[in-house]
Amino acid sequence: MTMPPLKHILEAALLAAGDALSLEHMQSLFPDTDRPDKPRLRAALLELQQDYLDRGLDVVEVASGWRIQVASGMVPWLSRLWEEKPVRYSRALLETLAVIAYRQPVTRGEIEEVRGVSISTTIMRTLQDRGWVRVIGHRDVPGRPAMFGTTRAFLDHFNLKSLDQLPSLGELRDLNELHPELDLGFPDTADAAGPDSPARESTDG
Amino acid sequence: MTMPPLKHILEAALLAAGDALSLEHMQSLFPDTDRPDKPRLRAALLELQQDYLDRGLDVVEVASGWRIQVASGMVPWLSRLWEEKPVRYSRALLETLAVIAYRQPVTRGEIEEVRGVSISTTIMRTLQDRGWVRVIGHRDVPGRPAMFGTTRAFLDHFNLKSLDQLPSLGELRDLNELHPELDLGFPDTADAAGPDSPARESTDG
Amino acid sequence: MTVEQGEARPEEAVPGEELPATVPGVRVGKEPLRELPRDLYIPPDALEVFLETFEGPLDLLLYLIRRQNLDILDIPIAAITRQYMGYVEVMKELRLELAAEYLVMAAVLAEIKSRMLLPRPPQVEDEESDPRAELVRRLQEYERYKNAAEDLDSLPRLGRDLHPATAIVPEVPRESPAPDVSLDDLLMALADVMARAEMFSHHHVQREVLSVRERMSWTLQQLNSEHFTAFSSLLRPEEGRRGVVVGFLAILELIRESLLELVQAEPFAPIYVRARA
Repeated sequence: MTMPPLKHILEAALLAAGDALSLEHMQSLFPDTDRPDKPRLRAALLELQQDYLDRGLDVVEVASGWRIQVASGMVPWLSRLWEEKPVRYSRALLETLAVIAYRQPVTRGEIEEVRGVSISTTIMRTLQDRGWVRVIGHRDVPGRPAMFGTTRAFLDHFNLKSLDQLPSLGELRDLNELHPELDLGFPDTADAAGPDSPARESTDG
Repeated sequence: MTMPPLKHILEAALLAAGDALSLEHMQSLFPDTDRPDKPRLRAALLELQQDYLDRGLDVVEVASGWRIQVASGMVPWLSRLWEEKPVRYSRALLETLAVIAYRQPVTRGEIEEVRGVSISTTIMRTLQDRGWVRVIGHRDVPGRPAMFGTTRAFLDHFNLKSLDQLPSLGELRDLNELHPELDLGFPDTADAAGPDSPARESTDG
Repeated sequence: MTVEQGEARPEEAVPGEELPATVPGVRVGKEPLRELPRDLYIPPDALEVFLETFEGPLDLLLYLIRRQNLDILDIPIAAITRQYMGYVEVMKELRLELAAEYLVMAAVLAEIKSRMLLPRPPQVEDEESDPRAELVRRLQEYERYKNAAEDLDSLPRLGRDLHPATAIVPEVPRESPAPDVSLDDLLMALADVMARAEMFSHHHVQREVLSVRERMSWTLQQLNSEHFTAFSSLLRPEEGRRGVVVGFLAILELIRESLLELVQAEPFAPIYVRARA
C-alpha cells in the first residue's frame, strides 16, 4: 500500500473524526515502522492550513488537539443549513461558567457568593452534561463541598487551546482611589489603604 | 458580502452538515435573488469532485442527496482511528437491524421469532434513536403490533441508494467481530481474504 | 428591612432621575436597553420581564448605578437604596416570586445607609471605615464576571460561529456473489466455539456420553427450513471440548446426508444453518 501524502491522510482522519485529534492519536494511525514524529505532523497540518487559506475551512489547534472546522466567514452562507437557531445560553449559565473558568477550582457556594444569587441545580447539571465543567475535588471544609473546574471540552467548544487564552478579567479598583470630594462627607481615607487590595477571597459555602 | 466560489460554499455546507444534503436543501441556503439552479449545483459538485481526485476525499450522490466522504483508498489508513473508543454495536443489535432490513415491514415478535431470542427494548430504542429504523405501520392482528422498517439514514450510512443494493444478511456483519485471537493452531488465513471478497447471496426466503 | 419600605412607593421609586435616553452598557438579552420605566408605571407583564432580566440583586444594583453613569466606587447610597427598594416593593406588590437574595440585599443597603447617616467617631480611620466597602467589593467582583460572561459569549464557538467539518467514512464496499462455505471456514467457526468452550472447561458439569446420532436428532430439532440458525448456536461451549466435537461431527454428518444446508456470506462471516425442506 503506497502511502498517500501525509497531509491528505491527516485531512481524511480529521474529517472522519469530525472532532479534534491529538498528535498522539494521529501518530497511532500509522504502523510503528512508519510513524511520523510530531514536528512532521505539525508541518503537514500547517501545509493543510495553507491549502485551506482561500477556502471556507480552517485547521486549528484547540485544547484536545487539532481539528478541521468551517471558518466563521462561511457561517453566513450556512445559516439556513439547520432548522433550529444555535442555542443561546442564558446569562445565568454564562456567568456561572465564567466564574468557574476564571476562579477554578471553585465551589458552588463560592460561585453563589460572587453572583449574589443561588445557582439552580439545572445550570450546574447542564454545564456538566455538556461536559464543560466537572468536579475536580472537594474543599477540605465541613460538608466537603465539591470544587468545580472546566474541561478540555469547554476549551474546545470555545475554540481555545488553553485557559490563558481566555479574555483577561477586568481590574478590581480600590474604594480609596476615589476623590475625597465625591464622598458623602467622609474624610479621605486613601492614605490608610494598602495598595493592592486582594481580589481573591476564600469563602466557604 | 462577496460570495465565495459556489463549490467552496457547498464544500463548507456539506462538511458542516457532516451528512448528505439534497440539491433542494443546498438551494435553500441561498437568498431567492441568488439561488443557483440544479445544473449549476451539479456542476459545482463535480468541480469539487475533480478537486478531490488526488486527495483522500470524494463527493458522492446517495439516496438523500450529495455528501462528502473519505475516499475508499483512504479508509485503511483510518482503521485505527476509533480504536480508543469503539462504538460498536452488539451482535444482537446488528442481527436485529439485519432482520428489519431484509424482512421489513416486520414486527418485534417476528424479529424475535427469526432470531430465536427476545429483543431488548434498548436495542429497538437505539436503532430508532439512531434514525435507522422507524415504525412504518401496525400489523392488523390483535394487539396491532408496530411494524418496523429501515430509513434513508440507514441507506446513507451503508452507502446505498436503495434497499435492493443491500448485500446478503451475512455481509452486514463486521469481520472483526470474529474473535481474532484464535490460537488453536489454525493457519492464519486472514491475508488470503481481501475485504472486497465477493459475497452476494440471498439468504432470504 | 422595614426601615425603608414605607418610604419608597413604586410610583416614586425613581422620581425625577435624569436618565440618558439609552442606557450605556445595559443590555436586556442581546438588545441594549433603550429606556427604563421612569416612573415604574409599566404593565405588570412587561415589568416582570424587565425584572427577570436581572441576575439577582447585584445585577440590579449595578444596573441602577450604571444607568446614571456613576462610578461604582462612589455609590450615592441613599439614592440607590431608595431606587432599589422601589423595585423590591414593586416585585412584592406584583407578587413576583422574589428571591430571598433581594431581601437580604435590601437589608444590607438599609444598614449601610443608616450607618452612613450616623455621626462617625473620629478615631476610626482604617480602610474598613467606609461601610460601603464590602458592597463595592462585591459589586466590582460581580461586574468582572458579568463582563467575563459577555466576553465568553462573544468568543467564536462551535455550533454557532464554527462548525466541525465532518466527512462520512464509507463502509468497505461489498458486492459480489458469496463463496461456497469451505471446510476451512467451518473449522474457523469451530475454533471460535472451541476457544469459548475452553473458558467453560473448568465447570465440567458432567462428562455425559454424547453420541453423534443423538446429537444429530437434537440438532435437527433445533432447525427448521424457514429460518436460518447461527451455526455457532448449535455448538454449546458449556459442554466442553468433547461436546463441541460431537456437535460438530453431528453437523458434518447431517450435511453429508443432505439434511442441512449451510450458508456463509463471506469468509469469516458467521455461518448459518437451515434444515433442507
